[in-house]
Amino acid sequence: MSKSLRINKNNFIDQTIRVSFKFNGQKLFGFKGDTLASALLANDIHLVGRSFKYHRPRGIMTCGSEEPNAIIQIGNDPSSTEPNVRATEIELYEGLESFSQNCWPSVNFDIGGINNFLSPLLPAGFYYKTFMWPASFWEKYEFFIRHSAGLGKSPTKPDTDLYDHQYAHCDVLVIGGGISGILSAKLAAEKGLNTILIDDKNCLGGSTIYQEDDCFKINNEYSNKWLKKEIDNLKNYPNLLIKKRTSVAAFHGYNYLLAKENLTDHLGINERKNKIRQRLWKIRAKKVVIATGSIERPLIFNNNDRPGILLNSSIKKYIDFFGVKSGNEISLFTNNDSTYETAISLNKSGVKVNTIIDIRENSNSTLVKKVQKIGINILWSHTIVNTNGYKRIKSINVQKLSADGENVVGKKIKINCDCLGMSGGWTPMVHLFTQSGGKLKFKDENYIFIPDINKSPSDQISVGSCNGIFELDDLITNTIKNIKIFLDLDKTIYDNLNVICSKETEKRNIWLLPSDKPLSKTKPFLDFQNDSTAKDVKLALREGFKSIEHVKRYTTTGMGTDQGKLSNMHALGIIADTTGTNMGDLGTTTFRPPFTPLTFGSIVGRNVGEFFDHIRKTAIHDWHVENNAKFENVGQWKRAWYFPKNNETMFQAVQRESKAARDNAGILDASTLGKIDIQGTDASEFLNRVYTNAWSKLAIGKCRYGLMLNEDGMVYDDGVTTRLGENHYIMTTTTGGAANVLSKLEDYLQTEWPELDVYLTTVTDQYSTISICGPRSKNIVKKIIPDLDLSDANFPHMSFKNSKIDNVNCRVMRISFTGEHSYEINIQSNYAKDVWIKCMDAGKEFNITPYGTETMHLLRAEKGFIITGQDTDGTLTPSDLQMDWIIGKKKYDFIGKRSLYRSDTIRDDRKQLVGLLTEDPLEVLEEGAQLVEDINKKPIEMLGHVTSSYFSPNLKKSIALAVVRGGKKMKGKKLIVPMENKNINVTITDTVFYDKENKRLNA
Amino acid sequence: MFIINCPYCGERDQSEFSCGGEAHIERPKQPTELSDDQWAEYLFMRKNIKGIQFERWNHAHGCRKWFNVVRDTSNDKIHAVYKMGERPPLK
Amino acid sequence: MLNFNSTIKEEKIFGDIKIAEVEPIIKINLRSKKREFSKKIGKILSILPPTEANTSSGNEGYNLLWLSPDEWLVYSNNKKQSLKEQIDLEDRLFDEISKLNQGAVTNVSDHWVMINFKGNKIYDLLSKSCPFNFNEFKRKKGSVTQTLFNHIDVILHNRDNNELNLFVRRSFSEDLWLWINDSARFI
Amino acid sequence: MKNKYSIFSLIKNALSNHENWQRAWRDPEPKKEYDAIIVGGGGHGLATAYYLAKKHGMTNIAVVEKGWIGGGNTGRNTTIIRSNYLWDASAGLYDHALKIWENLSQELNYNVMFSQRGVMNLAHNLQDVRDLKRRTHANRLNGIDAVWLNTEEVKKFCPIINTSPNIRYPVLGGTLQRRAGTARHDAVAWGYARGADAMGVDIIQNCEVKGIKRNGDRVDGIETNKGFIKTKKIGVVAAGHSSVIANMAGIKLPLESKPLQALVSEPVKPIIDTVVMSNAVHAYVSQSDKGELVIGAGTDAYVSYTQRGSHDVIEGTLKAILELYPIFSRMKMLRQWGGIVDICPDASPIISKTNIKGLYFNCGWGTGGFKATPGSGDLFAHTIANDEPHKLNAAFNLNRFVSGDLVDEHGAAAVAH
Repeated sequence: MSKSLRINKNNFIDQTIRVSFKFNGQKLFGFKGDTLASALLANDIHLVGRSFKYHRPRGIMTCGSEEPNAIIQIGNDPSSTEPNVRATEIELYEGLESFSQNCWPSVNFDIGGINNFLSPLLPAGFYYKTFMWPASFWEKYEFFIRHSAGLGKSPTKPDTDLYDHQYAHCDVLVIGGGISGILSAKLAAEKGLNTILIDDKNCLGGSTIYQEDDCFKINNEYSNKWLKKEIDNLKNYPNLLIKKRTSVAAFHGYNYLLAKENLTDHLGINERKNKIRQRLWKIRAKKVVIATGSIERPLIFNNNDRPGILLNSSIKKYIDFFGVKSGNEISLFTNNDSTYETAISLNKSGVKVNTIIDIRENSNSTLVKKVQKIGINILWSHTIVNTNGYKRIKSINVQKLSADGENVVGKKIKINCDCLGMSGGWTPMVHLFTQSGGKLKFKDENYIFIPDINKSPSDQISVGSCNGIFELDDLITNTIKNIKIFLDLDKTIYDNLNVICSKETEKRNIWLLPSDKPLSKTKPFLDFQNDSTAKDVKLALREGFKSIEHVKRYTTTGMGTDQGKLSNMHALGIIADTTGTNMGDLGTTTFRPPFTPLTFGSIVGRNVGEFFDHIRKTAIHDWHVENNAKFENVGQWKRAWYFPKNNETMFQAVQRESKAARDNAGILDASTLGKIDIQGTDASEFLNRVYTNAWSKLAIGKCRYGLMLNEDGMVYDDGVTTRLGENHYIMTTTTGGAANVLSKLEDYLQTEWPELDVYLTTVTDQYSTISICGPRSKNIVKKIIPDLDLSDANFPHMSFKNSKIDNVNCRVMRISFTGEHSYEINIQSNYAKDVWIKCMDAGKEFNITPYGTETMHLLRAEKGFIITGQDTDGTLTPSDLQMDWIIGKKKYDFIGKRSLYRSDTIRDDRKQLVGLLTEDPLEVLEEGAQLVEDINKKPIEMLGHVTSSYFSPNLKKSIALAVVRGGKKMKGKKLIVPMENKNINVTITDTVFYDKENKRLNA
Repeated sequence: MFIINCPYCGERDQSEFSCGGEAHIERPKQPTELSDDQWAEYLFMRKNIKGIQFERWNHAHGCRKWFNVVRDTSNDKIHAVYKMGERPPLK
Repeated sequence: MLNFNSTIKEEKIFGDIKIAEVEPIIKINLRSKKREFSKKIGKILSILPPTEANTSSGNEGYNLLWLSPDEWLVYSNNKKQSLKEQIDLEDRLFDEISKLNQGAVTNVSDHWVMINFKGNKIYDLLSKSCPFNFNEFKRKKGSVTQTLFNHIDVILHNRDNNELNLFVRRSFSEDLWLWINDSARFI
Repeated sequence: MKNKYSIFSLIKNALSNHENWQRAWRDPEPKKEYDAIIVGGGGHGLATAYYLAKKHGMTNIAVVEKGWIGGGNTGRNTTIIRSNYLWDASAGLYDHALKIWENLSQELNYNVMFSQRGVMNLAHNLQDVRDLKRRTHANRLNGIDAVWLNTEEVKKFCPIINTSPNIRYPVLGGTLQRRAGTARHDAVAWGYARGADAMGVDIIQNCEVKGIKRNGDRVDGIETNKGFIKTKKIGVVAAGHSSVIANMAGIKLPLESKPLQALVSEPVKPIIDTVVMSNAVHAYVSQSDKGELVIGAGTDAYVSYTQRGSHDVIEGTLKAILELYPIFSRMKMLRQWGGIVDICPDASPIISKTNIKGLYFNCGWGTGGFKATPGSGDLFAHTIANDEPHKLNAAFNLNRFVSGDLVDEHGAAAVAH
């Protein structure tokens, strides 16, 4: 069994609280404060996963969000399992269950590992060159490719966790709680600015907080001790909000940032109930300070991917922060001084560092001297040419570098080790800066891209190592200097800090380290997760893919879940070296949001399930529910669709309702229609301009139907408008069109016709509309409003009356969408339900029947009335609808008029609205079915389609409306509706099927 | 999400606004006098500029007023706002 | 008498936040670009319509909220006002303004549902789904804003320190109420 | 002649450590004059050049690209391919393309990974049902495979969809085109580039057009950052930047360029094996061979050339995704990006001559151009070579905006696709 790699000393995790967890079924223990990665390492487990393409064994490589290998499935509950979690980021909790991904049957023995031996056949882009024979076989190949790709597994049941959103507006947002971020936040808070400080860890202080060495001192204290006091002091600022376990995912324009706060992922399963799992902060900051630090680079050498190979700074964090030694016999490979801090930390904790391999010729910094004094063996000008060990590194082969760094010379040395650290220098985390639109510049001496402050897109600043400043003294001085300018500060509490630190003088960078074997025989990995190597990059270049984006896409470098945080710089370096280009000229690939992957749940927040979209209800809605209505979604409205009785089907219910409305009385909740109150001295002129017909002569108290067009001449909306007074109208719109019509009318009024004295106010929700129709409707209205004279003489069709029900004002219109004698009562919504109930009571003796939208549609179809959006589709003019009568030919202009006279809109073979009757009166056509004249013609010519179709209980036959090319002139013509299994014979008719003489309006 | 400085209400989040496209395309006073080509020019043809564009926005979820915005479409920076009927700046 | 049916009919408390519908009260939308308008309003309501954006004026009886340079919302502070008194007020305004072509008066009492919010954390609750920056708003009693709350149009009126009235269209009110109830659990 | 790609060439090259692969395309300097120049090295432009060379014998031609080939919308789209369009003209155009897709890997000797895993469009309200049935009937009569599925059949075809009747907008059915599917976007650009290059077409990258030189009513050549290049025929296939080129020639187009966003999740094992689109709730999703969920979002309503859009659009899209697939709540967005799409008022493209002799435009593909790539290239090549449209693209002329004979696909394709 594996041994423990835990040492007893450290300040950051609580070794008194033991936490049990499982990895691949094995029960293990860690401590509170561990990450899964530190706990696994403490249990001497390095092998945690398999790579994407070659299924090579891979171990934990880092301690943060850049981790390419330790990608784990968490949990196995089908609703809460989570794929692709970085073991380096998830905090250990009691009962955590974790599994390796992308391996079968197990991470130790993975069948897919055969790909490693096939690797010569799988160079970059191999799949573009093969799997093409036989032609029909791609989907079969693809099946296997798909099943071997992918990493973890998606949950298979709905998530039961909750997610939340929060907007925040602040003066200063500081991203990153390392030393630069802490200094910045404190200076902002000290000035009294409303400040937010965000850090993705549960502990502030970055890497300085565990930097306890006499090479690094601030005001004569260890840097970590000094910083700890500064952090403790932050709580004294009420204007400073600190958010830990929160990571900024995206930096959008106008200083709009998204940050995800983790609230429960670190808690035991039982502690999570009824809590928000993640909260997405939507932050608007006047100023942004980016202090995201830098990440260490790997080195690119043969077989640099074995379990047991980590970044040097990660080895340091595991030992100093978590108290975990990554191995018992450790070698460190480097090109810079920071590695020597790791060596000192390991040594201090009693871990053996057998050798440091440094590609530089020498270094004289205080750090290096200290290591030399300890007596650790340093091989200058050496490189690793190979590593050995399949599931865990066992040894390394080392050789001396040639002077130009392109070859190795001399004898190969073999060094045994169970852990290898590597460091290729540091890469500033400029992701957020570039996401916000910032441009980078290349800093040659450090081989890094840093923010070009002259090309900063918003009020922001990058400080600390993300700005390319790495040494403690420079970093502090620069941060304070820049923040003073940024926040316009005079003097600060940090003006006279005394900082001591080791200074690096020697630098050497080799993007691709040579081996004793030719490149083609080696595997120097660039992108560990996606298995792309330096060879792949060179192959892509040979094949003519010269843009960095081409290379990235062809080799998939940087396309893994780590988004190339570790690999991008080396890929660029190798391209630059190979093509002889300056890296600065090459540019970088685009860093796209999010910085770290963001759950869909957190992006959506609470707007799931019942809150997916708003539900709009009428004031009478509850009555419909109580009376067994089925509802139809019309936009966001819930409209009563039909009211089934005693297990009726929809067809039966609609037939009954339709018949009842014509035989006795029907009642409909029409409250969802848009209603716009129009006032002003130019109201009539305004209506003249927006409707196709004329309005000036409409008498007060009269109603008129209007068609509204788009400027392209196509029918847009329709409805009845009533003249309430000399300068006062109420317009109705379709349910779905209400908001758009109002906004369109406002647009014309404000921008095209500002001279008109007209005011529009929406009153859709103010008034509920109860429509009562049928030959006995008059009797019912009489009972409800006894004072109202309902005689045709006083109250004819298409007129309106102000009235009162009890003491409540109401407007009654005598208008009809069914062809029946009909009234619409408009009453303040808070009284509508009661009026409806009163109507039902009053109508009982007249067999009043509530009906829904389906019956309304059927009844209007019997009369040939259109529904915009159903019988029209944005391609029909009024003339196409056989409504030439509604075009005010004498009118000088109205919206859309000019478009009606274009060469293709005046043609008479356009699609036109017609009626259809089926040969078999019982055959009901399918809405959407197509119409043809000659079924045998090839290619078949479609003349139009069925827009509305019903079985009419009043006519006892099937009726339909359709649009047909040249239909106006085709009355009596026989057409065919070709269905999948039969052809239906139909005849073109007039659009009005019922009561052509309109006798029933006054019945 | 932009911040748009509504000339009536002040700075607000973009979600409160809707965009009405290119500004200063005046509706012809006498449409019937126009040829099909001229009418199509008004109806459909757009400069669709990459760079400084004059465009119309509506504070749809605020004061409901339409106004003009000068925005660089190559980087979405808003350079000015002005009310309907006012002279465009920077032109 | 007709029964009055408002949408919410309940009062809820979440920690220190208290929310409740305030009904029935009269609400009237006013539109005008005319000079005389302000004087006429002053005469009828004894308050002048504010000309400064995002502000309100008010007295014991009524509040007048700025909605746009030519639009205001009047609402009453008096839940006890009879329907007849409400109608009288509407008629008086309509006769003086609409009929005399001084602008437009529209009754919107039932168009808007008014919800009162009280408590220290009401702005945290609103900020769960409101992109509006409340930093200024919450400091100034009487300030007014129209914005989106959970993607629904609302008018907000700062009544007092940690107290505001929210207006939402009637058809959306139940949906928003349920959403508020859900979200307030986590404040 | 280029080496043929096959498993055998792969083995052979493995033996020589992949040192001897030929360049996929040359990297030529522009000549002084070409018979035709294609402006825009995306899929459509490269396909146009390929067919000009292959079918019309025009090999003295160049493709000029201001960045790198396939770097615009070709490399930024969600790779959906289908032909189930409503109107005859659209159906003809897109099915022509689909038929070419079916043999494209073999024709180009480049695996474009056209995967006919089916595309399903869902209906969520009664008008959706009418519209989709109308489209299905029209497709069937036009010889395009499309079938109507009821809710149970939708569930059977894609079991992870939430078809509960209790959701806000229940799935009321859908239409399925089985021949539809996805392809590998980069491969399309690279395959056409390799094919065109082999026939002598010069593909000139990092070559930005700065001006169109006119000689009276005809074109004379293009000004570029690599100098003036003379030609009598210019085919502009510049997608979101079409208007920019048009302005150089002094004409206006009926286009607006808007940001269109898309995103992918982290890769997971196969979970959805088809493409599902939903207009009413504005979401569509498929899963790439790599395992990423590929999700298309909508466009913003304003003109922008920034290749980024509003976060609200992403939020709205994922909201719809979780409504239909609540199991994806813990999936993580890995990457989001934007493209610039040029949209016509009738949501149909333009493949047309202009009033300037020798100047042709292929644009206005809006949110759905990828699927048409091979057909668009073929028909545009025909139009350029013959100075008149093929019958399949005759309806997609510029004059339709004057005469009013629009090909209005809004009803059928109002959402990004």
